[in-house]
Amino acid sequence: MVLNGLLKEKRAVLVERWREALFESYPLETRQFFRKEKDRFQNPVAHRLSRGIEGLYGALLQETEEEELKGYLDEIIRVKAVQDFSPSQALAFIFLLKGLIREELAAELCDEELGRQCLEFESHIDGLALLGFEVYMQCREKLSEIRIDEVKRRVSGLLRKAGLGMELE
Amino acid sequence: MAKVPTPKELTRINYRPPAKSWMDTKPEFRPGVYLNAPSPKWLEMIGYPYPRKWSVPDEDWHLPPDWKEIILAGMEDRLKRFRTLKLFFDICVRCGACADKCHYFLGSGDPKNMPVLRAELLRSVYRRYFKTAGKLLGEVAGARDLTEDVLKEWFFYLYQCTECRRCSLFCPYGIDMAEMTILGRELLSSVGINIEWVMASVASCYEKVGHIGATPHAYKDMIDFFAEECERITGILPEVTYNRKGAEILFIAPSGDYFADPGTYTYMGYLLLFQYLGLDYTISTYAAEGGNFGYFISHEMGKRLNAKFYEEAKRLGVKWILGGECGHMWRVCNQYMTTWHGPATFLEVPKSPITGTVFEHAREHKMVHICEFTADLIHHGKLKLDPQRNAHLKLTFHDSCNTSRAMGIFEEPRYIIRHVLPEGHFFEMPPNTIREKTFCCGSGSGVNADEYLEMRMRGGFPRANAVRYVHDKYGVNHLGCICAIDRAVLPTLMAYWVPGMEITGIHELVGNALVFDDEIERTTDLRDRDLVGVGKAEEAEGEAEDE
Amino acid sequence: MSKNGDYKNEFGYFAERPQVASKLYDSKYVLAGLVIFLLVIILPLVPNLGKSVPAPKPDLNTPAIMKLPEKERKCVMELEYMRASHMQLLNDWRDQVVRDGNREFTGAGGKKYLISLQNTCLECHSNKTKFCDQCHNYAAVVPNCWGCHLDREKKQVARAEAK
Amino acid sequence: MDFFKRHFSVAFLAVIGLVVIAFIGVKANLQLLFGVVIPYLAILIFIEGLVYQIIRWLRSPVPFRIPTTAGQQRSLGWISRDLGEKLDNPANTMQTLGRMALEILAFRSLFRNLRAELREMPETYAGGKLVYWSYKWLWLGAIAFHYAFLVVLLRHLRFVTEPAPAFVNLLGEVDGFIQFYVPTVYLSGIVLVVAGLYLLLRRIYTPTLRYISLAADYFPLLLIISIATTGILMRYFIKVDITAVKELVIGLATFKPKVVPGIGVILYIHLFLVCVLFAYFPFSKLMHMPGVFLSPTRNLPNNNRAVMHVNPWNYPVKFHPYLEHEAAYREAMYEAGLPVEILPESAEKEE
Repeated sequence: MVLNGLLKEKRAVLVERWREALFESYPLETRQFFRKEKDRFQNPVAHRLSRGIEGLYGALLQETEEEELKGYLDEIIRVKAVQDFSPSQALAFIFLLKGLIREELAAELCDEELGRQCLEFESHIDGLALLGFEVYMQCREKLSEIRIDEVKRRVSGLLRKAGLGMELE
Repeated sequence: MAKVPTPKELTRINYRPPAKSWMDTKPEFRPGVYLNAPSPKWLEMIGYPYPRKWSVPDEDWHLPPDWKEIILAGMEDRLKRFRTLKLFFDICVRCGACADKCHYFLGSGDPKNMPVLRAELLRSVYRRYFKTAGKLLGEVAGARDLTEDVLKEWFFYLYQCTECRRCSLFCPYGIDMAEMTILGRELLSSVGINIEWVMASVASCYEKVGHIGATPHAYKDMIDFFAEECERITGILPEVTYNRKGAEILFIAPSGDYFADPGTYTYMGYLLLFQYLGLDYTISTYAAEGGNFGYFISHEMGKRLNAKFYEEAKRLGVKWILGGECGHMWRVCNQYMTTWHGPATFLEVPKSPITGTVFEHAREHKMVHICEFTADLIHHGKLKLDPQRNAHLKLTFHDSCNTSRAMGIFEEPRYIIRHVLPEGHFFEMPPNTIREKTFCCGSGSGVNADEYLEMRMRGGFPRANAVRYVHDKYGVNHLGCICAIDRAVLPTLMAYWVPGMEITGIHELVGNALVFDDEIERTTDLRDRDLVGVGKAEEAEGEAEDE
Repeated sequence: MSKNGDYKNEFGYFAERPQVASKLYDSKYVLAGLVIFLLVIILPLVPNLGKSVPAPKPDLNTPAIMKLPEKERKCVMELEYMRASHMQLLNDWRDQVVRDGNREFTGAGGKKYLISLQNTCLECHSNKTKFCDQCHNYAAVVPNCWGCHLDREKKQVARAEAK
Repeated sequence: MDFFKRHFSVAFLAVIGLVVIAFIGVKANLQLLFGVVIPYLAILIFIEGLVYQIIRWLRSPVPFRIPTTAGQQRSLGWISRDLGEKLDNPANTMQTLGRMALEILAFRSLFRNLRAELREMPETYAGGKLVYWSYKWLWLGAIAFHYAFLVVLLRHLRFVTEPAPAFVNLLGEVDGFIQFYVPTVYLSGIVLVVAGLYLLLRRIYTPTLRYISLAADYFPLLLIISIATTGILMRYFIKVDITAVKELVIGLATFKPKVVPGIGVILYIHLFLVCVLFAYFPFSKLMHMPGVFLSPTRNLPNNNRAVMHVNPWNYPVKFHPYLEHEAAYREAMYEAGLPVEILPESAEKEE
């Protein structure tokens, strides 16, 4: 588990760079605001994205339940799912971690054993991306679902009156 | 090798290229982020100009040939009529204090959602046609021509402003984006550009009963049904009268409270309270809509809808008017109504028939907010309340933008909450997200259409984020509010961002807590949910039987 | 006010809607404010309005200067330099004496002077009020020289004691 | 050239151009133009422009009372409002005046900024703590800039008055209390330059601000910084004959203008930039100075329900009258037991 140790060591740098890479998808004006504003209430998007990135990185380094991973993915993808991002754009950030690790650990990865471990770790990232698709879909489905719910709720009084309310719920 | 974009390229896709200036970027109308164009019939119903079939994503919006002259003449006219517009156009120093105060900017990250820039979209045209420097120097003076693209941009961004006035609070000159948004939307209306969701509501409200466009008898049926529901749960059947002449008080609530959950439960709360007091009140099928979507598109349309209040009060011969829990209704009532139609000499200064309190602060307006009314009752000890019936709630309170920044009603609802909830069940959200600094629900000012869902989720995110904080930290499970639009849209917002949060009006809680002398033993709240203690007891009984 | 008017609607700009009266709204308060503002601007000018306020002429008729032959009546530096920068010179002098112990100054004409406010400057310009103070007052300048340096009479006393 | 560069360079070159014009003008012996004609012209434009713009504003009424409320309203007597709430949600004229004073003298609204930060505190139960702190850099920069400007302006009264009023001398003493250098360094000048630079740099380096800033935002800042810089240069480094300067200026102030020979060119550059600032004032965003007094969201009390606000162009509107409403539904309303003004035909038949 040498790679794991290295990744833990480089945690601060890699998390920071990964977050930066994620922020890259926003306009320049916004990016600066995301970086500068530390208030979690005045800057909810950046707060949520950072939380997700940190959680994901930590989770990747250890045995983590699928649900927990999805939770961290959700922090990021739920935001992106309602902003102007296509699915590929919304999920691309996951793959960026591969490149960042290769860059950060370029020297160490010449070692054959480490290289092999790295490939293994990268397939973990691929797995994470697959989970990401599920989360993205869940968010989009949630949107359709709440859209329908909202329309229903608009006349729910009437439905309730007609004795249909319970069935619909 | 196959030509596929790399992840890096994908994240770097500049969905709004920042390298260009704001003058050169155009909005992209994707489903989910624009509001539908109205069908012509609504415009015809209220006599609005240029009713026609058109569609937002189309290149051609079928504008009238002289649209530019109309807009500019309209702008000139409004500059003459509103000092606010002139002043707000002239004195902005672009200090940026407002930039990060807009919930749409915070949630979407679109720089044009900074209020200063949203205003600049209008201001740049003002400079080009009404200021010498702009006429002579053009772009360098921050001026630009009025083109169809500019018009489309106005449409896109003026409907991404919910007129919540949070920016105005932080502006050193009090520049009010809401004012400019309304006037901008008026200009758009003058060439027939408005939205289905608002125009349908306005036209329906104009000729029928409320935004939903019900008939008077359907409206009566609905409220009678609430009364029956009250009886089923509490054993008390509230007596409701409609259009009754000679009643002391006319009660007007927003339509959200009588058609859409969870507002309906708030309405049941109103009915129970009035029954408890034996209040001499009536409900009108004519002035049946407290909300006012007209105000969202023009000052005049706001007045046309609002006119029904005093007209009906006069016809019925009531003494004063009581208003329900609603946000923009109270903005209109507080800041516009007396100016539009007043003074209402045919009414009397409101006086609570129960406590004798004279509402001096409403002496010209003759209309009282139900939270003021109820808080006064509680203060005088006129209500017997059992807070334990709300023990299944852990509540946080969302101040609605309109009642916060255009009225200042903060203490009344909190006072009621403290008396209808058991101690320790009320939690405030962080201070920079409540009271005058409250975040908008993201769907105010008539943009709560379902086709606009994605955009609304962005706009409501800052609010949801603060709710999530108290949800995670204290296990808060209910979000209280005194606004019908809040009650309509916050359930949706919460379902996406903070699953597990329910939305409730304050008078629903009052209805739960009110103890009638002759009521049946209550086992559920107004929503048919088991009360704390009751459900468990039943379970225990059930288990005993099983044994 | 809300009766059914016989008009089209707000978008019929040109005829139906009453025109906004051409008057100044809230003019009472705002114009009063404006007048106060203009008065505040003008107020400081009022006392001297229309008067000519000539700059004072420094008096050079001290006994020490009068004693000198006409062509030797020159200051340590050029007149123009002294007018604009005498405070700079005095500052430099102070630094030289206090920090380097240097008491010698070579003037514009190559002539050597003792660096001393009291013994060199005030030797000639013994009339402080008519030389220094006059202009300082005119320009509302309060130099901090006099906090330490004494004026003429006291200086003579000090000298007498030293002897 | 992108938007920012275009707008910044226009402003920058304009200021440089002004300096060059003054320099060349004095070298060409146009002292009369730069020392007398232009200052008079500038003041004339300033006053006329100011009056014109304010009258232009006054021509439009304030149709509605729309104060932004930032505190508890005045409602029930027993709901207490502290002084802060009275000032943030004024209910009468006195409170409104208080609010305006606070806004104008202390920049109340800018001061409102508050931020919360989650500090990592692993030792605590929650692993972090929410810390509130004020984010008031903009407020500090703005208030330093404006007050420094005011002090500098007042100090300059010594050039137009003879004798200078006592408070000007006092102000100079306070301003120079550190008693450093000869002539004593005035703090206000330094604060003005530093605060001005801060305001300029944040405009350039904050991407959001750079995105929204126009030439009209850079120009006044650059102009004021240049004015302060030439002033400081003149006071401490490139000296001019101060007596002569006063003679020139007071000549202007007493309407007995005359060209005083022997004043360095730096004074004319300084004076010309000031003149441009004054002449530019009424046609620019600098009008926020009088504008802040007129802002309807700040200068009106929130008492619309108690005191009628009249809109001079409040015209009658077309609304849907009750009888039309009833006519559309009369039968159904009657059947549903709703009271009606006029009985439907079916009801009459029954009788």
